[in-house]
Amino acid sequence: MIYRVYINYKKGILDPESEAIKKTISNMGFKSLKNLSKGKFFDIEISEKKNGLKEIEKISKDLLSNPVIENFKIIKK
Amino acid sequence: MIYRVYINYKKGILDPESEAIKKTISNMGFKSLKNLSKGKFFDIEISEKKNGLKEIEKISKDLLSNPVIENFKIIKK
Amino acid sequence: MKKISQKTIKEHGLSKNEYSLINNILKREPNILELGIFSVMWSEHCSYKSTKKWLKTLPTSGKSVICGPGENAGIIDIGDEDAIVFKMESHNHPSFIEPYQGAATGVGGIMRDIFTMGARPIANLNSLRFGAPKHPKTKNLLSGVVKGIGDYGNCVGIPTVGGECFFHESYNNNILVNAMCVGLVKKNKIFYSTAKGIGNPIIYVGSKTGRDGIHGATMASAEFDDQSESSRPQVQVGDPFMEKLLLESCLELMKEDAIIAIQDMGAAGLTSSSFEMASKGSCGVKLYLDLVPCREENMSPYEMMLSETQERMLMIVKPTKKKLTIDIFRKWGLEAVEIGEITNTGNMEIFFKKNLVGKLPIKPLAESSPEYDRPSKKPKTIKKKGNYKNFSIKDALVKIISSPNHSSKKWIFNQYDRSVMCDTIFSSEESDAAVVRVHNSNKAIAITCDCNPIFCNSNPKLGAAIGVAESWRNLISSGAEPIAITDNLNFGNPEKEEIMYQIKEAIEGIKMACEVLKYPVVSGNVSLYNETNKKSIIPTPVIGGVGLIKKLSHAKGFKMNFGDKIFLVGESLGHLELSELNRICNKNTGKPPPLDLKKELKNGLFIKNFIKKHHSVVSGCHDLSDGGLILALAELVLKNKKGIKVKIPKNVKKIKEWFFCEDQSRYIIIVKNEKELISSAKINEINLQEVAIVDGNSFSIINQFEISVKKLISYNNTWFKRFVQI
Amino acid sequence: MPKRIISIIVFPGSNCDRDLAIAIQNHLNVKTQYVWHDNSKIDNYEMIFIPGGFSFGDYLRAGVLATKSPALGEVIRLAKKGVPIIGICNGFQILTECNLLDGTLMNNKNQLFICDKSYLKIENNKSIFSKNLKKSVVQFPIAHAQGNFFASNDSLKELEDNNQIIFRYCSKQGVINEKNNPNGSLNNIAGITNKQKNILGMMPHPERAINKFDDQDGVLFFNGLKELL
Ligand SMILES: Nc1ncnc2c1ncn2[C@@H]1O[C@H](COP(=O)(O)OP(=O)(O)O)[C@@H](O)[C@H]1O
Ligand SMILES: [Mg+2]
Repeated sequence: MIYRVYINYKKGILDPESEAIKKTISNMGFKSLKNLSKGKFFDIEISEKKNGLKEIEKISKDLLSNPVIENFKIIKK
Repeated sequence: MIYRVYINYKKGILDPESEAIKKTISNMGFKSLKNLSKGKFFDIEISEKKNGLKEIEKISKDLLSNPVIENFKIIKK
Repeated sequence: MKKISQKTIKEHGLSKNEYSLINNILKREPNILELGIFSVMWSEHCSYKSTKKWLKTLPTSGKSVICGPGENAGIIDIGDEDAIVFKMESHNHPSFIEPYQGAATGVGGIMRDIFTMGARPIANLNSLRFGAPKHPKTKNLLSGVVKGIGDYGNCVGIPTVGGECFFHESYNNNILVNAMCVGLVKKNKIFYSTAKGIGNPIIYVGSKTGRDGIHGATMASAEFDDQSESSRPQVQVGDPFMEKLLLESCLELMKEDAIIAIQDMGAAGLTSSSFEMASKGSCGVKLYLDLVPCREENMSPYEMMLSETQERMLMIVKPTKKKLTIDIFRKWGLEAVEIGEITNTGNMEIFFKKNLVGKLPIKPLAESSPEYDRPSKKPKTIKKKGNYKNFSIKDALVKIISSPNHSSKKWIFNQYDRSVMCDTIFSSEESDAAVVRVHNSNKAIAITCDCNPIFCNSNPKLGAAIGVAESWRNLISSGAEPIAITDNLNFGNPEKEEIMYQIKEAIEGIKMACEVLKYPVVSGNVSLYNETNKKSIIPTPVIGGVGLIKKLSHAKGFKMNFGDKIFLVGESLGHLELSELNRICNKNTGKPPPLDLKKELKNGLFIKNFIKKHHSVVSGCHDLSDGGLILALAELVLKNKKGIKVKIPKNVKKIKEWFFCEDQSRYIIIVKNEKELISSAKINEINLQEVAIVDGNSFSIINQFEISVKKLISYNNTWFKRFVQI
Repeated sequence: MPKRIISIIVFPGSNCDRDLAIAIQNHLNVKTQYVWHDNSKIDNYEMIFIPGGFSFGDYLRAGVLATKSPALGEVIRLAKKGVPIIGICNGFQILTECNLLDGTLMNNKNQLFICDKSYLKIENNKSIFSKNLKKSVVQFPIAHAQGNFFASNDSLKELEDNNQIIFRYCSKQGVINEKNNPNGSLNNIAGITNKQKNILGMMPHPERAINKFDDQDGVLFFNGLKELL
């Protein structure tokens, strides 16, 4: 069973990295850029079991994401 | 138009970060973990236009990813 | 067994002659694994086949030398049972391919060479060369390399205290990333790499082996390995966290009486580390490759033996201490594995899946490695006539301090943790040499790296000698007694006669200077074939110097206080050829300034003794190098944010020459009180001129011009900031 | 009464543990003891320090992997009992990741590691950690890639209202503004305490400012903690 956990910044959090990338892109001459945001994902494989999703949820909440600034979303692959 | 660019490591590239996370997860008592890999994504919004995808491809190749060690994949959201 | 094709031999970088030599040694044809092993052991990188003959001529001994070239790093004695271990190494090509990882793994590699010998690394330095700023690749390479160096050293917790960074178009497609590391060890706790003891276990510890950085020839191995879709050469990725664990665990294990020999797996990984240990101990080894921890599936013996996965160590331990060894590593979260044993056969025997897959005689392979005396020829000098420009003294100064090579490198060094370990007295922006305290003592060491490739390009022998002299001068200015050097010889293709000429001459120049200055070479590295599309880099023999400061109160930097007087020590002959001034005026030809090593020694010893005797009178000291006197003075103003008033001595006829000439063996010394300085200079027959006093808030030359300190700082800061931001 | 020994928690990848121990021994005149991260019991807990460095390589997010170590569980328990705890640099990151302190430390605004001198305004000189500092502006080095302090509006208001902010980045003269904010921290915040004010987290390194060749404000910092023992 593989789950993918997506993590991105909460709305309103200014991510300096995305800001820097945005600037570089427009310096590169791409004028049509309207917005850019960055996130990360983890593909997690676990052995077949009943409450797998629960476990992944716990890991995402307690470890993978930082609730002060980030949201997470889990999908089954 | 929003594109999402997924970036992950090429096969066989050492990813010490994923290793460290894996170890912590199993130390936390999750015994069913089999594998974990990490990636990042960018959500890029551009104004409606003909060769948007081409542009995103170029940005992904030249800026967002490091072709020596990473692969990227673009999907339209 | 498949026969080895001509193509495969060529792809392994071996000549026909070398291949028949292999057949002679083995008395049969090698298999692909054996061929791979020969190819890496006999590569330029591991065997020094083009330079060995010349490197042997370098002076390598002296009263302070504990261990010269031949081990992982050189070692010098600094008294009180303390020793300093140091070496420099290049990671040029990998850094061009992947600047961040290439530079990071370069730093990791050189630190392992140091702690392998039992020393705790206490300082990192780096010497960087990039292409012209306007070259499209330069900016990314610069950012990646600097970040890679910083992130790696910062994470391990070793301060990066100094270095140099120079832009020149000849490096457009061949940047140079040379990393130097200095470590501290007790004299009776040094570890070497000589294997001993039949039956002793060989222990592997560190990262699992992957297909990283396998010799370019791996492609060739695909012929023999059908499932090698993924065996394409891969970039080495650094794991500084693993390095930190290895560092601490190895140092902990070294306190026990367990290790007989230890060697990091650097270039050519498992192959060269096991060969070197066995060869030095005149023994044989058995390796069981099934036991090698692998990161990827289905790795072939060829791949395991040639992998350059970083952060791995190999050691031979006492059988009775095997468990202790494994336990110590486990405490640090590392798995140590026994992968073989020492034998008395003199052969390396490699087993895989219960079969003997390779058998190689160790001594002959190591000892009859090729050694070439390649032909050399002095290149013709091309005289180019350009559009000469002319600048006033003021404009020239402004132009130089605003130029890429002289603008403030704050953007670089602020990415390096210089204060970790709490022993950094001066990092290299504060003094000619970085000064690092010997922990828990009242003494310090001074460290510097230097090279003027422009001089070397015009005259490699003189240029290289000047490099040695400059490093010596840098150490002197910081209050140190120079002890020894490491070198990193970066050149183009030695198979070209002109390049071979540069190499030979440069080594000769180093030899010459080291002999007179009693400044031996204790370690080093050679990086050849730095060329792309037939365009070679200009010769860049980088010198890394180390000296001892016996008392912290003798450590000097660029410091000056209001009211201090600034004196010039040494003779100014007005040599402007190849100077910074001539170069901004577009005059790029001519000779480097002459170097009189006797005078160098005399002036240097004068400064050294003066600082020692009158340290409380000396506020600071600075050597003169590119840019001459005026740039040295301007640098003091910039660093101290204080003004000076320069008064041109009456006997100076050619003012511009006096300010900009790059004559050697000169210093400026800043004193609170000139009495002792004047009298000792007289006694010692040293040339001394009073040139300035520290006063006001501008750089002012009486009867010439005045620039406010603020303005000067902004000229100096602008270029770099702009360059990295676009 | 526990013995007079200060505990320093050491994680794989910590690299300021030695420097911190020296500063404490020399300027607080008390013995130190390293506690390896896998201990779930801390015997000497008069005061606990969490040093700087790159615990677990700073992988995932600086400090987060360290929060899963057994020793941290014990730190959390003791923290709730009121034991004074100081986290410096990576220690601060660890304390926010395990929620003993509010907010979080994001990447520096310029996306680069920054090693520099920093001047700090003592914003609250009543806290047990700062009341003996004797100066209104001190200078400690900074060296970090993730020191950009961020907190939600609500947390920030609480921090400000409760006087939990101990240090702010400022100029040599004590001016707090954007120009003197090295890493983009919200309101120039460089160090905070928890609500109960027994836990301090700070990015700058006082232990790197104790030598004769440094600016020695770190000595004031460690001397000032004597009252706590
Ligand atoms: N240019 C040089 N000058 C002096 N010694 C050198 C030079 N190049 C290499 N050496 C010495 O040769 C030995 C082998 O170097 P090297 O192959 O770089 O070691 P490693 O395998 O540890 O990277 C070392 O002892 C090194 O100091
Ligand atoms: Mg080595």
